[in-house]
Amino acid sequence: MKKIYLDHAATTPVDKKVVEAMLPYFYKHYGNASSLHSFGRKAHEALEESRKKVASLLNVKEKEIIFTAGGTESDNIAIKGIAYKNREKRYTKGPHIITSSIEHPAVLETCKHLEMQGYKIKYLPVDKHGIINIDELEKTISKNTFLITIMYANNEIGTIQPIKEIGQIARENNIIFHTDAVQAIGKTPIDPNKINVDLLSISSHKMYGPKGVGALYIREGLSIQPIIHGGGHERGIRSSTENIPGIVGLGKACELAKKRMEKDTKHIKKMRDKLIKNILEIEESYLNGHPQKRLINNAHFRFTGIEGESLLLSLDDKGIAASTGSACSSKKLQPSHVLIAIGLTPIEAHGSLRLSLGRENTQEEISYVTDVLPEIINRLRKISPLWKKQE
Amino acid sequence: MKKIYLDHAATTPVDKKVVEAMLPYFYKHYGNASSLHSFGRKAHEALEESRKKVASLLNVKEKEIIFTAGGTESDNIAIKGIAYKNREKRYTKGPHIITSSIEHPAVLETCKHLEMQGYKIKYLPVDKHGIINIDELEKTISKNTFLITIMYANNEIGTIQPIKEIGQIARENNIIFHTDAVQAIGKTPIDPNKINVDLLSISSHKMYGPKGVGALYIREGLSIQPIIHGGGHERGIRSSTENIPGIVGLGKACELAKKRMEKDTKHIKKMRDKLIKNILEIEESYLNGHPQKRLINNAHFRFTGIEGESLLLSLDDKGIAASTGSACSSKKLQPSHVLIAIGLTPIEAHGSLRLSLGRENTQEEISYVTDVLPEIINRLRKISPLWKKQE
Amino acid sequence: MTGMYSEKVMEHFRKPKNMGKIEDADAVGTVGNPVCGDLMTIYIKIKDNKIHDIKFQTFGCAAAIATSSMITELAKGKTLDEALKITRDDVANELNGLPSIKMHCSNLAADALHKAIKNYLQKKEREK
Amino acid sequence: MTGMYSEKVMEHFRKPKNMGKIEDADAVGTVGNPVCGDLMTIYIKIKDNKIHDIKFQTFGCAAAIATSSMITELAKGKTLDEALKITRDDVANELNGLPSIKMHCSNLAADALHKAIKNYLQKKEREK
Ligand SMILES: Cc1ncc(COP(=O)(O)O)c(C=O)c1O
Ligand SMILES: Cc1ncc(COP(=O)(O)O)c(C=O)c1O
Repeated sequence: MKKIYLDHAATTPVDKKVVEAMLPYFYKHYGNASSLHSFGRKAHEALEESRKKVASLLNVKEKEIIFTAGGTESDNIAIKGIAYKNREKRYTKGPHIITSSIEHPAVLETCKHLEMQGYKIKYLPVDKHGIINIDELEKTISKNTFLITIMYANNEIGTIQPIKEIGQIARENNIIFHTDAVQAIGKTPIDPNKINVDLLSISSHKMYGPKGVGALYIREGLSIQPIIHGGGHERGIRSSTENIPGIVGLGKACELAKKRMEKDTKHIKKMRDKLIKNILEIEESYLNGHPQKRLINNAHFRFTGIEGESLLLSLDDKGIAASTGSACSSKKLQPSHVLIAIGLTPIEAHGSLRLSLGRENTQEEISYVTDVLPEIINRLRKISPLWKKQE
Repeated sequence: MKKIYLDHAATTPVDKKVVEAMLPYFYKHYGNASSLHSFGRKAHEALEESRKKVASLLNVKEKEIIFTAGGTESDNIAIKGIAYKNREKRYTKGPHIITSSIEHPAVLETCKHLEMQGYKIKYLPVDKHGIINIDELEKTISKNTFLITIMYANNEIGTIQPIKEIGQIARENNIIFHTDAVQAIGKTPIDPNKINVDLLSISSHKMYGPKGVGALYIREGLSIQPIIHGGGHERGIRSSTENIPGIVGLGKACELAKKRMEKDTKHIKKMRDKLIKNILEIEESYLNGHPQKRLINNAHFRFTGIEGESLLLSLDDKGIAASTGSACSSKKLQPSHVLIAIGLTPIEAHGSLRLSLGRENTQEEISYVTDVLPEIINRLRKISPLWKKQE
Repeated sequence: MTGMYSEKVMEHFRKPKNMGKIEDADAVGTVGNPVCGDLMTIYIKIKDNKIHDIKFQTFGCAAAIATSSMITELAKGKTLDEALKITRDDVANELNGLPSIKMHCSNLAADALHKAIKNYLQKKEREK
Repeated sequence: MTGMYSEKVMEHFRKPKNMGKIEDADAVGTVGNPVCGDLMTIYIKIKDNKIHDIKFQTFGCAAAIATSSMITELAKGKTLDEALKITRDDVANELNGLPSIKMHCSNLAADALHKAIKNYLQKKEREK
């Protein structure tokens, strides 16, 4: 059976060009980038070449990029790194950090951890589309607020926040602004200088690069306390022998993202819009998230009377890979905190489906999905005690 | 020019079989291991299959292995994870943690960081061969000592510590025992249960696996506080989308290590012993580290009147990749803390050369090195103001 | 929890037995927890103190649907006493096991059956 | 700092100029820091107030050897006044730059030369 992958928000396949770029660094140029000999120099060159590529995608300086082991680590370094620098502020009135209630666990759990250490955190609510209220953000700021961390785009429902306005407010109030751009990067042009962002998290495996690598943009002059200590790599912010093949992969993925962004966007958006149009023709189906301000590849639905896991496994039986929300959340059996935050009941939240598209999807695949989905929904509704219309 | 790689302590090439095992997880089974669909299940299976392989090399239970982003992170998680669990002990008389003065920076810098937070740390001195004094360890223990962290084998001079005795003492005193086995793993059979080790760090790229992956053995029942927060992966101890290709690579590397250990040891030790014998014929050359209790692949020398970097670059000009100690240290321009700890003067420490062998080295390569080295040393001694014999 | 469903679970999930409603049921048992996303209704018809017919409706994950299907198979034809003795573990075992994380939330079918039977017995009691 | 040496540095490191000792030197200048691992001795012979001959001995990294070699090239034939004006930066520039981390520790050649010249001038002073 042909497989159709529609879970690019969870992770993407690695682009062939990316793997090709990585391979020599396993076999041939396998040196440690800190070593003086030719193997080490080759590795070091690749490291700096990749840094250039990541910096170029963001239009920032090379020295403003450090490499990490993924989006989660980037988020942790950014938030804890700034929080620990402002340790003494804990004894003042808060909030010290302002975030949103729909952040990825990498941000939310980090904030909760800081809360236990005495930092006061404000979790801004969002409206029914998942957008924070800018006025409320402004009102929430206290003179002790030193960090705002709000994601660029949500990993479940795809909603894009008014990052530029948030950046403006942060700047006016002299507050450091971090954004988790893991889902947005490569899908829309992002320039931290234009949107007043001081720290920005990237993860390679969401943009056709390898898993286990990420990057953090840190505005020049901003000082950060490391959370991993050791040999002093990456300007002392992230010690450990540099993962050269992974970093080369991320660099290549950034290069491709920059080159292909326009073309990919057109292709993916067209498929996505068709998907949404056709699926919303199903009875009692709804789109979650913002109708316009959403990632180009995100389609997120909810179907009355349907439970997500059953829907996923039924789609899987037809060769279609999808998600009910963040893949991580599936371990917890809890309805998604994002869907609850936009006002869905737990039952509604459980009835949700995320289809996230990628550059190698085709129109034929999309047609197949919209052909197959109604039958599945019908079947599950027949078993469901919550589908009143059946008689 | 043919290149001869003798810097396996810095990092190893990735075994072809390892890369082959990884490749399908870039292109084909690229799912997120947390996802419910077939792509996710494939990834999850690979994750658990790899865990089995790592556990098998150590002869421990699968659930006692968690995957990390490398040796540095494993060390940080182990030490901070236990320290933060014993936070309140900081207010008691120390030492709270006992380590050695020749640890890798991943351990040393972590300990220094904890010191700033109020933990009292004892850095045990070592003898001229780099071995800690067991009696002194016993005397140093206080009733508030909760952690001993002493490396299995040193990354510069290759000296192997009396780990079993240390483990015995730790057990008798009810102290948790962590060992950084990054350099030892794969080179000698290690079974944490036989040596009373509670936590053990591994790094993939020192054992023919890919960079940017590691593992931490955590004895069943031992509770650890995470340092990276997020989606709750790896039993909540190390959140972030699992680096499946990397983890598959580490798993394969462990499988190969287990299978090849006997053969590799024989082959490498033979070359290493020849190397030592021939090089020590050079006038005023000395072996650093313990004559017997050393890693099978480590040869570490010191030549009167010679400075290490010049020696390295001269060897590099002949196609030979070597090191003056930990590659990391080369950034600091400081003489190696390990060589100072074994009693060398800074000038002596600067005159050191580490040759670390690997499974793909050949007898011919070793002969070439011992042919070429004396000329280089002669040349550098001619320039040197510290080589009195020249007239 | 991914990939941990037995083939038996997937079989019952894909082709559940006795699914639907019994319009003139003698008793109905509903259990569930909307937060976990599992809701289950069992309909029974009793004849000669035996479960003569049984059907279910379930909103929930594959495990919930499979346990519902399985309980109807296990209970059909059994006396009420026998049916009351069917445990959650029996259901899980018949399905060749369930992921441990699902044992608590999604293995509700035995409860729903017991509830239906108790409802039936109470009704009978009242009718006496 | 790896791979950051210019070709010029490597050239002077591989084939240093004026290396060795002058047995009957008019003056000698030694500088260095054993902790950093750099020690440098400059030998000079003076004729008509000019540097007639100059040699060096260096224990140190490639940068230290290259700067030593370069300074001998720069100083040879210069008057003492001219030679005293040669700076560390001049040496680094002539080598097409040095890694910034090496500017402090290994770029000692100018200091050694100045020291040798000062030693020479002091000796002359005393001889008056
Ligand atoms: C918005 C967002 N932030 C952070 C992460 C974490 O990235 P990683 O899995 O690379 O740690 C993810 C994906 O898992 C994400 O979607
Ligand atoms: C003994 C020892 N511990 C820890 C490490 C750190 O491992 P990694 O580079 O994978 O972070 C190394 C190597 O760099 C090492 O040799």
